[in-house]
Amino acid sequence: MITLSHFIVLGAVLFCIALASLFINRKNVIVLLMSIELMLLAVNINFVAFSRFLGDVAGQVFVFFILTVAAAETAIGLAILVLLMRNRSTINVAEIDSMKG
Amino acid sequence: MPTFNDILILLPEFYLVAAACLLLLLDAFMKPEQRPLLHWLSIAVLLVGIYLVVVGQPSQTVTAFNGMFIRDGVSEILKVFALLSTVLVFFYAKPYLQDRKLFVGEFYTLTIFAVIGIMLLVSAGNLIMVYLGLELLTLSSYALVALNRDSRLSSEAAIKYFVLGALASGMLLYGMSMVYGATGTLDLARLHMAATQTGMPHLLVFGLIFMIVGIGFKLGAAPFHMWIPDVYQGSPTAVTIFIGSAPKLAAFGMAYRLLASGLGDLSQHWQIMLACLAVLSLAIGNLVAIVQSNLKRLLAYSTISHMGYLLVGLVNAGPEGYASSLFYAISYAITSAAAFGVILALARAGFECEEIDDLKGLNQRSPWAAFLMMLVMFSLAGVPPLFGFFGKLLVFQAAIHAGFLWLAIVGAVFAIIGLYYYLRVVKVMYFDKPVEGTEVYLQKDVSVRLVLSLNVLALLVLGFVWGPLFGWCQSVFIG
Amino acid sequence: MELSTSILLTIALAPLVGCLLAGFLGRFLGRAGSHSVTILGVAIACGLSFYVLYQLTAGGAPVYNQNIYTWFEIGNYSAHVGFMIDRLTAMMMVVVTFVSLLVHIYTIGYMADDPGYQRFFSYISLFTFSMLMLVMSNNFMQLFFGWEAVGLVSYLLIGFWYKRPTAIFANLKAFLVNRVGDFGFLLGIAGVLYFLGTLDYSTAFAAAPTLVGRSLQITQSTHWDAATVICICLFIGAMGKSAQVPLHVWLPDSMEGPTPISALIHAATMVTAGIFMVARMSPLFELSETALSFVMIIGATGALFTGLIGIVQNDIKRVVAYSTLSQLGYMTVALGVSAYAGAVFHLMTHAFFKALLFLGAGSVIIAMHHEQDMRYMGGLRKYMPITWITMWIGSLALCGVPFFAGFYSKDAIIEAVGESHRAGATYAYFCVMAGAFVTALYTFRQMYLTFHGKERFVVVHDHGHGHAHGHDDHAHDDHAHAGHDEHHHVSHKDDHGHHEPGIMHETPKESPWVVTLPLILLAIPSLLIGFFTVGPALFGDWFGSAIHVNEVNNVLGEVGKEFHGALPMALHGFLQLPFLLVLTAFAIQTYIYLFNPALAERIKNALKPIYNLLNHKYWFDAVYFIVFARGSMALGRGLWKGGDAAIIDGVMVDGSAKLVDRIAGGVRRLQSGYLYHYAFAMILGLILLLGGYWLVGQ
Amino acid sequence: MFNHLLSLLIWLPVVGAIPVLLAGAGRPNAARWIALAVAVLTFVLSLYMLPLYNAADATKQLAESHVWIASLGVHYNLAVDGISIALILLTSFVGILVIVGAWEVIQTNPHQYMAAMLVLEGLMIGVFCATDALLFYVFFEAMLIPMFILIGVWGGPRRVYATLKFFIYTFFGSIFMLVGLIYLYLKAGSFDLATLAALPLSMKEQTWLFFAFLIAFAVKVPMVPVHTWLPDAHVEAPTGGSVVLAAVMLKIGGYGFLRFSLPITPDAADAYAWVVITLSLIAVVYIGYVALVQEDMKKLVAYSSVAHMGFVTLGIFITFMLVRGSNNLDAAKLGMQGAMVQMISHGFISGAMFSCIGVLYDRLHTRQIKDYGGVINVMPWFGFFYVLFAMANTGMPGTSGFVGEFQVVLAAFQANPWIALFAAFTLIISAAYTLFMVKRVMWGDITNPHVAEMKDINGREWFVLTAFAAATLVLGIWPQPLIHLMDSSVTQLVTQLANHKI
Repeated sequence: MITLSHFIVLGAVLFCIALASLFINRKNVIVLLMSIELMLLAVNINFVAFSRFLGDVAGQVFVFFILTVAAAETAIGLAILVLLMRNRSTINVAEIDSMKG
Repeated sequence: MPTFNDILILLPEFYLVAAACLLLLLDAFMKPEQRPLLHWLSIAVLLVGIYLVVVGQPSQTVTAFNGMFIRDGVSEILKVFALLSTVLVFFYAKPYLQDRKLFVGEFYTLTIFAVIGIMLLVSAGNLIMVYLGLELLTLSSYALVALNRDSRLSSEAAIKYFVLGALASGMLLYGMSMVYGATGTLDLARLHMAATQTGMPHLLVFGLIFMIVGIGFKLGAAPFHMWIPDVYQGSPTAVTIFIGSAPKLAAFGMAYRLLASGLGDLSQHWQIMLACLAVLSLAIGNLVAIVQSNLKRLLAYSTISHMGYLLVGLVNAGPEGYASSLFYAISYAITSAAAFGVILALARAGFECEEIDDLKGLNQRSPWAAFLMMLVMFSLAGVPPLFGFFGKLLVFQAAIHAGFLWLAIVGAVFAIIGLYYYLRVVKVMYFDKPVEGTEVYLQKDVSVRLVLSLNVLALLVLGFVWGPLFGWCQSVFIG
Repeated sequence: MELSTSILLTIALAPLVGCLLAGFLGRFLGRAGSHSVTILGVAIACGLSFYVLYQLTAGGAPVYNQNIYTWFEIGNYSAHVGFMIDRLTAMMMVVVTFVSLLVHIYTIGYMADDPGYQRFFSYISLFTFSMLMLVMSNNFMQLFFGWEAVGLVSYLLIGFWYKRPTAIFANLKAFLVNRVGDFGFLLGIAGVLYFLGTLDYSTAFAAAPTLVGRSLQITQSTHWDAATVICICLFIGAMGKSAQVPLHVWLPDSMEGPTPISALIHAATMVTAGIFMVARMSPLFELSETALSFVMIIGATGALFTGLIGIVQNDIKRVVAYSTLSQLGYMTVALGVSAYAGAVFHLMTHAFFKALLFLGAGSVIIAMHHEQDMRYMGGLRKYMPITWITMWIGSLALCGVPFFAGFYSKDAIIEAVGESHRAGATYAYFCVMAGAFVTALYTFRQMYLTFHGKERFVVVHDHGHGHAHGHDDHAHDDHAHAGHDEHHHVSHKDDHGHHEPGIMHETPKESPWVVTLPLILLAIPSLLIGFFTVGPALFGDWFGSAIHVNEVNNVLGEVGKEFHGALPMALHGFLQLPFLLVLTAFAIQTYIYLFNPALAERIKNALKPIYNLLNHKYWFDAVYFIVFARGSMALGRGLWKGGDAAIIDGVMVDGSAKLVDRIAGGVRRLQSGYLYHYAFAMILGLILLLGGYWLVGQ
Repeated sequence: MFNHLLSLLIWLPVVGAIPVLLAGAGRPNAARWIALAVAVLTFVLSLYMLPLYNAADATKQLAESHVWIASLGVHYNLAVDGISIALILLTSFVGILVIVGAWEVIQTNPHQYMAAMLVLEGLMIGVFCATDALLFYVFFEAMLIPMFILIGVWGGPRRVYATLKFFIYTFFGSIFMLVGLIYLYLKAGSFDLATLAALPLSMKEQTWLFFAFLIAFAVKVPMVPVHTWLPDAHVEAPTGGSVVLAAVMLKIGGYGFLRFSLPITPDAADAYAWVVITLSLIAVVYIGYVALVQEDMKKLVAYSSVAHMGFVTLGIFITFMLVRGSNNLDAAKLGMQGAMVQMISHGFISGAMFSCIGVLYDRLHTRQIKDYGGVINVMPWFGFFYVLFAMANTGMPGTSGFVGEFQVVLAAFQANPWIALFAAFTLIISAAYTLFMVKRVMWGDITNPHVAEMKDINGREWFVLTAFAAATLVLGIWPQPLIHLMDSSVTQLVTQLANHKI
């Protein structure tokens, strides 16, 4: 029997993986974008699961919004990525540190 | 079904969306030399927006779209000042953008869209609206930060802002999902009622904590502040000034909507959490600002500390505290606009005027600019009779009243430390000799000079007549 | 006839007006104008003082005691400016204004070519005003005003020749030592206000008996008798002003001032203010046997031991200065045995003969072109007969030779001490008796060295040298003219002065009339005043209510039983021990200085340790200098560098600023610039919030 | 117009600074004359308070009350009593003299200097008029700004360090007071000083508040050990800045004690009076020794200010021993009056001393004592003033310096003879450090050839020094008018001390 907890745990695991990959990854900005997507997916799973178990559709509506916004967000993210590549010839996260302190 | 009344309630927002789209279109057909027209049109658009907000002000709280959108005193006051500070931003930004070949329509439309995001956010009656407003604001902001496509720093700032912003959004959403799970509703008004009856209090608090991360990020409160210095420094100053002013109001609005309207009954939890964030923000903001040499970065850390003070007021978790925080946010937005305004007014092609040392001997080069900057600095430092002091007074009072005397004392101690770096700016302007062979002068643009002077003098005048403004802040929470 | 306020105000203010005119308008008035206005002012004061004295003595005027204006009034406490004129005051007024008038006249000659001429007149008139305010006061506040004001003028006048390093050292020293006294004096006044509730003399004296049995809590278990505390505190003030041991060190150095000042301030009037004050406070002092014993012992010590120093001095003015110290000791002893009238009487006679001696010394100094060292004098009597004779009169008065003024006062004191049974009276009696001998020793030595014997200078007529007027050298010479005190502590002695000792460029000659006239006018009272006034002043209750003596303490009354008039007293004096001592001293000094000058040197070598002790003035100055001057500087430097600079500023102020800076530098490194650190910080924040909730939630 | 006399007094100089700034940019003389006119007018107006004020009435007079922040119950409340009037007169008097004193001395941006001075003057008057704690605080803090600028712009070589130290030190002190005031406001619902004075407070509350106030005012006075900003600030400040700082600004600390510590926290102040008394006595003795070894004239006078201000705090706080210990109201009044007179007098004397040092500095551009010597030879008139003020500084009777110290010592003896003993030590030590300086600067032969070229004071300096001298002497010879002016206010203050608030 798959209960709500299972979904929640799945969401949590996905979320944690996303978080972990955000700061463990030191190579590529694209991976960051992927992590962000993953994080939003975890959220979506949560919403859908809650919505289903609460019998309330609002959560699912929210998911649609999140998906839409995530698309826009990714578009902007990629645009910035291109910019970064153009200006610095690298998208290595460990090299983006000209501002600090 | 949406009624005409719903539309009327949202009139300012609809109007602005329409106007922004129109401006976008107009820009496409405009020759570059006609672009000043766009500038003035944008300002006019915002001023009409203010007019619509003020005129359409409901006598009591009204909602639209089944409670998705709330129009109450809080949203009105936040909108008015968000629009107003954006008007200031437009005024100050023009010569700067012109000098750097950034004088493009996107700046205006993106900014207006961001403002629309702010307006939606502060009027949100539903978690979905919070999210949408927030994203509209932040997505526009990401683009704005990257406005200068040829700047290494800008793109670095943009990517940092983007990744961290997305992370914060993700956390906020995750928190929202838990709150939703615990209460079964996304509607803030119903959330408020459901929060007390939830069968899963821990889930609710976990959700609260995630949401606080989102709020903290938006405010720029430590330890969620890391983006602020880099973004402030890396963005074109014309964008920094925007990020530094109106979105603070939005962040306050968001905090108010989520914490007070939504989860006000959990205040015993979030009070102490906000207090922790406040202390950290005060400490990090004020301490690290001391060692800065870049003026924009210094102001970034100063922002962090000011958000700490704003949180000090919020900790009160009552109308008095909200009023004081709101007052603080408004005063900070105006002051911050003035601070970056001076930088913008002093910058010119090939000269950013963003190092503190660039201001050396400013009093001998341009006494008026130095005087204005001095007033701004003293206002930021919270020295009476300038506006900034009264914000601090009120948040301290709110904190003490709520039993957080220690927090007020911590705030006071960091005010002393903070004083040092503001004074350092004054020192550089007034006590140091100008560097030979450099030139610093105020922009010739009359509108910039005039508006900037009015903006700064308002800090002085409001120091004496802040009563009505505070009365307004109070009334929106009590009424 | 009652005394009128306007007359008294005129007396006090006439010298002040003179002072202001000469001081501020001196440039316009010119020299003659300046000395005219000041002399006129003092002359008016002097004349009216005589009138007042006459009214009080013969005119039957009652004691005047009125306030002029309210200085402050707070609740029941008030201080006024006002005058109390009784016979004691009147006598002091006459002494002050008379000596001052003569000194004014004398100054015309003495300072004739000094560029600070107007300033000098202004100062001495200011002094006269201050001294009058002091003696005429009817309350403690005004007394303190006068007290400090005369100290100020003394400071200004000692340092009159401000280019001399020694002068400006001396005036600072004088002021500070006086301030030590004033410190006690102020506390005494505070005590009076505390115990008696008023600063007004008459009220305070009327309430004085209530002091009996009251005490001041010093520590938890210690209580001091109120009257004793007040009186000793007040007397500490007198010790400063009247140069009593151990606060006497300033007076010899004060000789750096021009000689008229030494006569007026540091011999005749100001230094006797302490004596006057104690006499004035007799109703208080009578209440404390302890305080009086203290006064007596201090006075007796001074009377003998400072006199001894006088024997080894070579500077003509310093001999007189030490004699002043010694005589002040006599007066103090008299106070200590409750013979206030004797003290005041001696004060008066001393004022005349000591002023005479100083002015005479000044006359000699003029003649010697500002040479003050007696070793380069000798045989001057033939050059300056008037000075010679008048100085002999003064000297004999000082020694207490019968019929001279000093005899009556001094003898009365010695007798009174003999009558006293106060603790320490035996010691005091020995001191005053031995002191008489010592006085004669240094006095005759001085006279012989100066006026008699062989000339120990040579006259070289050197017209090219251009110093026609010797006594303006101080002012015209660009090089500071250092004093002649070899034992001075000022290390940076700047004595590349022009004249070599013993070389004169002109024959000494008698001083002009403005100098000799005062000498003559002072010689008269030095000779006669004792004879005519001893009866009423000492034994006739002339002072009336001004001086209060308890019946048991009335030693003068005891002495008075033997008194049958001035003539018998003098005749009787020839047979008394004091006179015999004087005679012995006379014989010794005559032998040594007139017949066997080498003997002096031999005695000096034979008694080397004693000579050194005296020559170094018992090392008082050296010890004070090291302990108080150097010690204070070292302490101050330690507190400044150690306390202010190191601890407060270094550690607390700048230290905390540095600490903040260092922390800031550390915190700044957290902002590493790396995106993953930023993200990690956010996640860490989240975890901390969650963890915090989890911890608190449990 | 005279219904708003106090407002006028505050805002006339502040607003007057605007034409000075505007007119003066290219025309320094216009700036000077306008500034002088404003200052004189302010002084004349402040004199006009005297006939309007009824000295017999202890209540605050010439009151103005406007609601400032209705929702907080904050009022723009102004009123004066005798104590305030005395200090306002001092302020407006010194205000003229610093403007005259700076006339041609300040050559760089004189208009800004004059404007800052005027603003400062107005704000200081505001401090003395305010009867609302928040308003007081606003003026109290705001006046740091012009002073900061004055020291920083026209100051000496280490001016930046000095002025930052000054500002941060003072701010440090006052911010805790702000927290205390907010606490009181929440308790009383008002910032009105009279209301706060009537507010019952527990001993614990009073203690915290007392120390909050103590830090604020102790820094301002300044008391040992928070005095180290003063010597630095004085040394680096321009002459006018030093004069205002010493003459008026320090007084605000003492004034604060009277207006805050005493009425609001009487019981705690009573319990901890010994702290203040001890610190005051340390100020007299310790600072006296430190002053003795100073090599910089301004530093010396600055330290002497600390020592003299010790008498102010001493006079204020012995009143507790006198009122509560022995119920000796008259002695308490004596001490309090002494403190007040000392404040006014120190205003004149220190202002004069700093003006004198300014005169020397203008000629030789050094303040080191060792660079001088024998100045009297070339500047006899200046020497007259210098010695006069030095004597006043040593507490010479006949000058104002004596009056306050005399009264405080008399009162202190009634409280405890030991206190009087240490206090009276000032007679010796103040004479030592002041006259030691006089000796090295004034007397002696000229050793520095530059000294020989110094010219005696000009007409402008005459005016300034004469004005100070006149004030010093008049107050010294006849203090009763001043004492009468403050009498009823002091009586009321002292009487209040007897009331327990617990």
